[in-house]
Amino acid sequence: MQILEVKGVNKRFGGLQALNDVNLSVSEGAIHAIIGPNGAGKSTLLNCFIGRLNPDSGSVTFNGNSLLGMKPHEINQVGVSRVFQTPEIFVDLTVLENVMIPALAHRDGAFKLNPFRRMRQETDMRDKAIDVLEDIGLEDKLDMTASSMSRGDKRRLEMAMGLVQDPKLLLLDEPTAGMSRADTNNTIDVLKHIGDSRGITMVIIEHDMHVVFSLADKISVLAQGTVIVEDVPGNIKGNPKVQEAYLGTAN
Amino acid sequence: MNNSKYSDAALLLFFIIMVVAGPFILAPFGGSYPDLLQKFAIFGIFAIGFNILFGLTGYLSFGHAVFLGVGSYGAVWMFKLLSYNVLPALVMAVVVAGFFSVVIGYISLRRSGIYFSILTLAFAQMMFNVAYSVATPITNGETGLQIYNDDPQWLQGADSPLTTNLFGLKMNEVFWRPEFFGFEAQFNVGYYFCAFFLVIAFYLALRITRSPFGMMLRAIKTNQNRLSFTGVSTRPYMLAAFVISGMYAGLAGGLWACMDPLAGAERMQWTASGEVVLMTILGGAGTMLGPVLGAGFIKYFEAIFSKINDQVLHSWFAFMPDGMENFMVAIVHPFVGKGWHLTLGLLFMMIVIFLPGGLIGGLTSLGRVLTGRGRKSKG
Amino acid sequence: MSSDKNPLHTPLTRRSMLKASAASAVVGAAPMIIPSTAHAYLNEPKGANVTLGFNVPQSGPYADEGADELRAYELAVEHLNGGGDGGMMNTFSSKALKGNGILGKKVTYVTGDTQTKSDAARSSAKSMIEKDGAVMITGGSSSGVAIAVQGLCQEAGVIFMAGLTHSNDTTGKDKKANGFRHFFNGYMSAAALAPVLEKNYGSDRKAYHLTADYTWGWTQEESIAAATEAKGWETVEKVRTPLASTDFSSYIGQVLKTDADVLVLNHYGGNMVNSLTNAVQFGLRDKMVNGKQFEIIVPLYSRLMASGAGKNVKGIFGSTNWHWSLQDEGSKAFVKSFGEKYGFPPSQAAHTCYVQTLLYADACERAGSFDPCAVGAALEGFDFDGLGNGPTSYRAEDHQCFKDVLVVKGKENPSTEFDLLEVVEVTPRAQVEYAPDHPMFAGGDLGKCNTGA
Amino acid sequence: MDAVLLQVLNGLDKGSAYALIALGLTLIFGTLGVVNFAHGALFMIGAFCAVTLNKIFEISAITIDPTKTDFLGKPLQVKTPYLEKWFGDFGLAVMDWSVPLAIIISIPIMMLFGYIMERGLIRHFYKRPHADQILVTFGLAIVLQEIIKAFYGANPIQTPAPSAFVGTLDIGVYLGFAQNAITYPYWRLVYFAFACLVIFAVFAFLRFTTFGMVVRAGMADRETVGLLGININKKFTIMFALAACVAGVAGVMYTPINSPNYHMGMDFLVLSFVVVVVGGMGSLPGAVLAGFLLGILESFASMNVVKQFFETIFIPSIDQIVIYLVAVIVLLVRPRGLLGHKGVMED
Repeated sequence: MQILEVKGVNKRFGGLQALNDVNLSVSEGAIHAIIGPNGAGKSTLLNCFIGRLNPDSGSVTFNGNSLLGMKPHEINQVGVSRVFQTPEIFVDLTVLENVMIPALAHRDGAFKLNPFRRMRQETDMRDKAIDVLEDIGLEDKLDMTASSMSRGDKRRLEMAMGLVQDPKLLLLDEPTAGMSRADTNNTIDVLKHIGDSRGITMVIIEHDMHVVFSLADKISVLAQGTVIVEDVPGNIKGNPKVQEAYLGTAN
Repeated sequence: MNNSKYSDAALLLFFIIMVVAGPFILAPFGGSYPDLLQKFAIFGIFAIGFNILFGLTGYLSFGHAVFLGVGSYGAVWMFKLLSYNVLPALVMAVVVAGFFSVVIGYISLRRSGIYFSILTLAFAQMMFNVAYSVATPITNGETGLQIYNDDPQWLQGADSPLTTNLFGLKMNEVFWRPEFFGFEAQFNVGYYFCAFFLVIAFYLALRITRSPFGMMLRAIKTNQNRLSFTGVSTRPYMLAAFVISGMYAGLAGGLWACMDPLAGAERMQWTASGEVVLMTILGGAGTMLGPVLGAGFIKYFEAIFSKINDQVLHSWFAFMPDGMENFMVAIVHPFVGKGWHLTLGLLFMMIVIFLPGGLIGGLTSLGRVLTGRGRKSKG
Repeated sequence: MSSDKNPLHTPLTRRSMLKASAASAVVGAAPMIIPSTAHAYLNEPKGANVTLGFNVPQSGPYADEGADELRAYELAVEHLNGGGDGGMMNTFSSKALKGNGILGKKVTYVTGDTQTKSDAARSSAKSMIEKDGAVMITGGSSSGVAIAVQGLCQEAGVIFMAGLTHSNDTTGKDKKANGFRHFFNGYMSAAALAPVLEKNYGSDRKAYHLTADYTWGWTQEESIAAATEAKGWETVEKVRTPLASTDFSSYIGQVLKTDADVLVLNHYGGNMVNSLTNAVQFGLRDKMVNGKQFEIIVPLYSRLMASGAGKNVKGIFGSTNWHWSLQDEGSKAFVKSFGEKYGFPPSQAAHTCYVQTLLYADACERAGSFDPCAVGAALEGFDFDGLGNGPTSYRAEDHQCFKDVLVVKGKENPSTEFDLLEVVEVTPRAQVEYAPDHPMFAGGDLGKCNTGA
Repeated sequence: MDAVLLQVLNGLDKGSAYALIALGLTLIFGTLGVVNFAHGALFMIGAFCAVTLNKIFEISAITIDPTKTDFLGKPLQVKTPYLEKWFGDFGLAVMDWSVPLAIIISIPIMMLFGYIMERGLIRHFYKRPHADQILVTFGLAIVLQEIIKAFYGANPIQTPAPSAFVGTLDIGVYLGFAQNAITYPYWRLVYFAFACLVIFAVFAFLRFTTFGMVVRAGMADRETVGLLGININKKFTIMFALAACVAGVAGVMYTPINSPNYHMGMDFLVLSFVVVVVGGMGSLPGAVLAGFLLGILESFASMNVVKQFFETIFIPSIDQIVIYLVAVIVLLVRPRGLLGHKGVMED
């Protein structure tokens, strides 16, 4: 079953055709990677999924419902969470609060007026948040203010914020960029573990081929706004189109 | 998080003690008389409410005095129509302010940042201009809405007091005037009535800050965009915060009318809205005690510094030799009496330059320095 | 400062205090019985001093006028306590004041800032009553403030001696038993001005009113329109201008689009300075309309403010309560003691404030008490002379003073910076009197005097 | 028709003051990211430069005229300004031209003032929240006001235009209307022309100098400005001084129109902020456009026919609220103001 289907998506910025008739389908439970050289349109595509950008034409359907025209929080509420490339965390709040916010949003919906409920009554959400933070290795920094964390930790926190919502579809934008090799491997393990144990469908944008080939069930290669190949990892490496796309930009 | 339960209880207890002992605490500073004490409580409530909006969400409203003003008008109308009992007046004040904050909030919150500030400012100026002139039949314009002998007062009992009261308990009654180290302290019914609401307001604000709702508001301040990508619809949260703080302002306005049954249009002017912004920042935006402290600070200045004249100055420096006395009076003279605005302006600048977190921020860092030293000497 | 502590009630025991505060903190507490007072009236002076409260604008646009009022008050206190040359005490027809304070008590005072805002003025007055034990509040430079503070004094139970307030409402629909006004009002301005205007500009004139959009402006507009229409003038248009206006050009420009040949500026203070300056700038006074010279009228003049309009006031008619160039003995005495102390002549605001203080002190002496009701009774129907406006009386029905009104004109060749206005006519008192139930003053109720006990 | 044209003129004139103040405000916003509540006070300081120069010119020699008496009955002291005494007619002419002459002294004074203000205060608030900036600049505005009040009192002080510019020009005649249909005071025309000149000069400065290019780059993208190198601090200071200067000269020229007083800056402050926001935060053409537009709107709203029309649709006193009403509508329809850029000052 295909959980996310993208058909004929076009997006222009002035004279630049950022996305050109993009088609993509992601099957449920899979880890689907999107790779491609710089400027290929990967982030633009992701932004079209979460309501940040509206494509000029085409359709994006999630579980049979169109995501286009929905507000960001509505898209999240139907089960699509996103992990940002540059950490967009709540820098003034603690690590635990950063994770509890998406957890509460997942449980309570887009708005709940509960001004007199005590935070410490939210033990379920707290436990859930701590679980995720343990998975991701931040359990000893619960009360740290997010702004004082290292960059790597911020990225992991970003990931925890996505994971805690038990999304049906998790969009990850270069989850390991800027991480050390050890951290990268650790992240790969976490994602693999979560993908297997919770059955979360993931779409990953990534530069690091090591990450892509260790994780992905399927890979789409994007170049100059178009999907040039979509295949299982084993078939991607030797594909001449892919090589050309990368070498072409290298020149 | 666990010990916040105890520290919050301690904070609340501390707050209650300070409020109840207010007349004693202020006696040595010449501030222990009903009007000023009442103003402390009223503007404390106003600032606490404003802080729920500004301190938590970071949205800077420049029109909050409108809700205070309409609250006062609502309350005085209740006095005019029903009776001098304060309860219907307070209910009306909060309801009217709530209504106006829903309307103004709904429109203004379509924008954020400085655009939001200017929208609220624009509404406030429109409301003030209208209240001062065109709406005179409702607001009594320049003079302010007051109670006349020929007002209907349908529920006014034959022998109930002809002043604002709570079932006969007169708001302007001073029930105890002890001498306190040579200073007179005045214990007044109206002050304790306001203080009761101040404590409630403080407690509710504490609960709101510590609630999931409050956490969402703080998240809005930090990164509103991210919050919507997290599945939260931020606008209803903002509107709720706006209306809650508007109702706080309405309560403050209602209490003001209960203490002094006249509602002047000036309390809706943009300068009045600016004043609550200054109170909050001065005390420490986002802190629990800061806004109350800031409110007290500004009201104290307004009440005490503006009343110091040369006669008072001469009595201060009377112990000095004549030439010295005149010299000192000449030096202090520009900063008091008609110059009290100058002192206020200088203090604004000094506090924001040297105490970035406001008065509370300053006290906290002072406390840190002191305890830090304490530890060193121990170690 | 004030040595007179003023316990309203005998102190309670500690226990009943705790009970009381507990009760007051519980909504719906039962009525509390407070032991009644040993004092006959609020703030009864018990020591050797009596405290008066001078509540004047010290910040905001009227600060200079407030400062002048304060000077007059300080001078009055000095004279009452036997200092200085005694000023108008020597010319005052009542000889009850002896220069030994009031009723043998030395006069002290507290000052406050009204900010020309009703709220701030009441707050300031309250602190004087509650904290400093003032038995009388006086001052102010606008009608809104005067009415608001007058209401407060009525509720609290002290006497209010109004400062500069010109609205009909102060002794009209908002009159109060505890409040007294010496200053004249919009009706009197109109009654004094209209004949002079008729004499100078004829009876066939078309007037265009620009009016500050708040109560004082409206009552003056109503008064002037009625008085001039009675002389045969026609009111072409009444235009309200926003109170925050600083530039009146867009209102002035329209005046010449009508067939009006007189512009009446119902503005005061900064508004007056700007609207007059703008009107002269636009050359209105050089125009001929309906074959007549176009004229401008400023019904209420303030010399202090007029200096801001400079040469633009030349030849423009208006009215004023008092002017330092008057040559009666009272005025001369006042100008002399004020001028020698401060170096410049007093304004009309200073005059009215000085006179009000003297009148209050005199009433206390005659009543033999500071009791507001006794003082009020002594002031009601009191006839006096020698305070600068000829024979004057405080009417009992509405607590308005009736006296001569000055019609003035901007001077063509001022000899000094203070010499801006010349007195054209001293309108006799009979001409500006009206019945207490005159429609422009109807609807009010003095109520009963309140001692605050 | 002539009435409409007259109101357009009035509007342009009001708009000139709004536009000049708003221009400086938006420059400071756009480049330094500072919300300057003291900008109205700078306008006021400018006006008092003119007042001060006037007072200096009027320093007088005192002679006693025994034939006349003053208010106390003493011999009258007659004051003759030294300028008149020493230079005769030339001295009188200098006094007459005190306002235009004040421009010359006000430029260095305001530059210096802006320089000190930026170096001493504003600089330390670039990274602070807007609320702190508002508090400190508001505090400064109060202090400046009170200092002026302490020296000059609260009453307005008349500062007349040169006598050559007193009186009105019959513009209507040139446009084919009847005589006296549209007459307009000379000085107001001068003010409008002066405002246009200043606005043009500011735009030219920003357009054709390297300094201006850096500033404009900064307004488009503040990050880039930060990367431009070592001299950026100095540029900020000059920027601020320039903005202060624009407000100052606007104040000087405004004095003959309405007598200056110590709180005139506050009167303009709120309106100027509305103008800046309606024009679009950080947009220079926006500020100018909105200034003139709101000025004209305000003028039209004060027309009797317009007021009466709005009264029939139950909006009394439209002239009291029009600017704010328009601001609300513009902000709801065009989120970033008339000519604003995306993302500027939205947080």
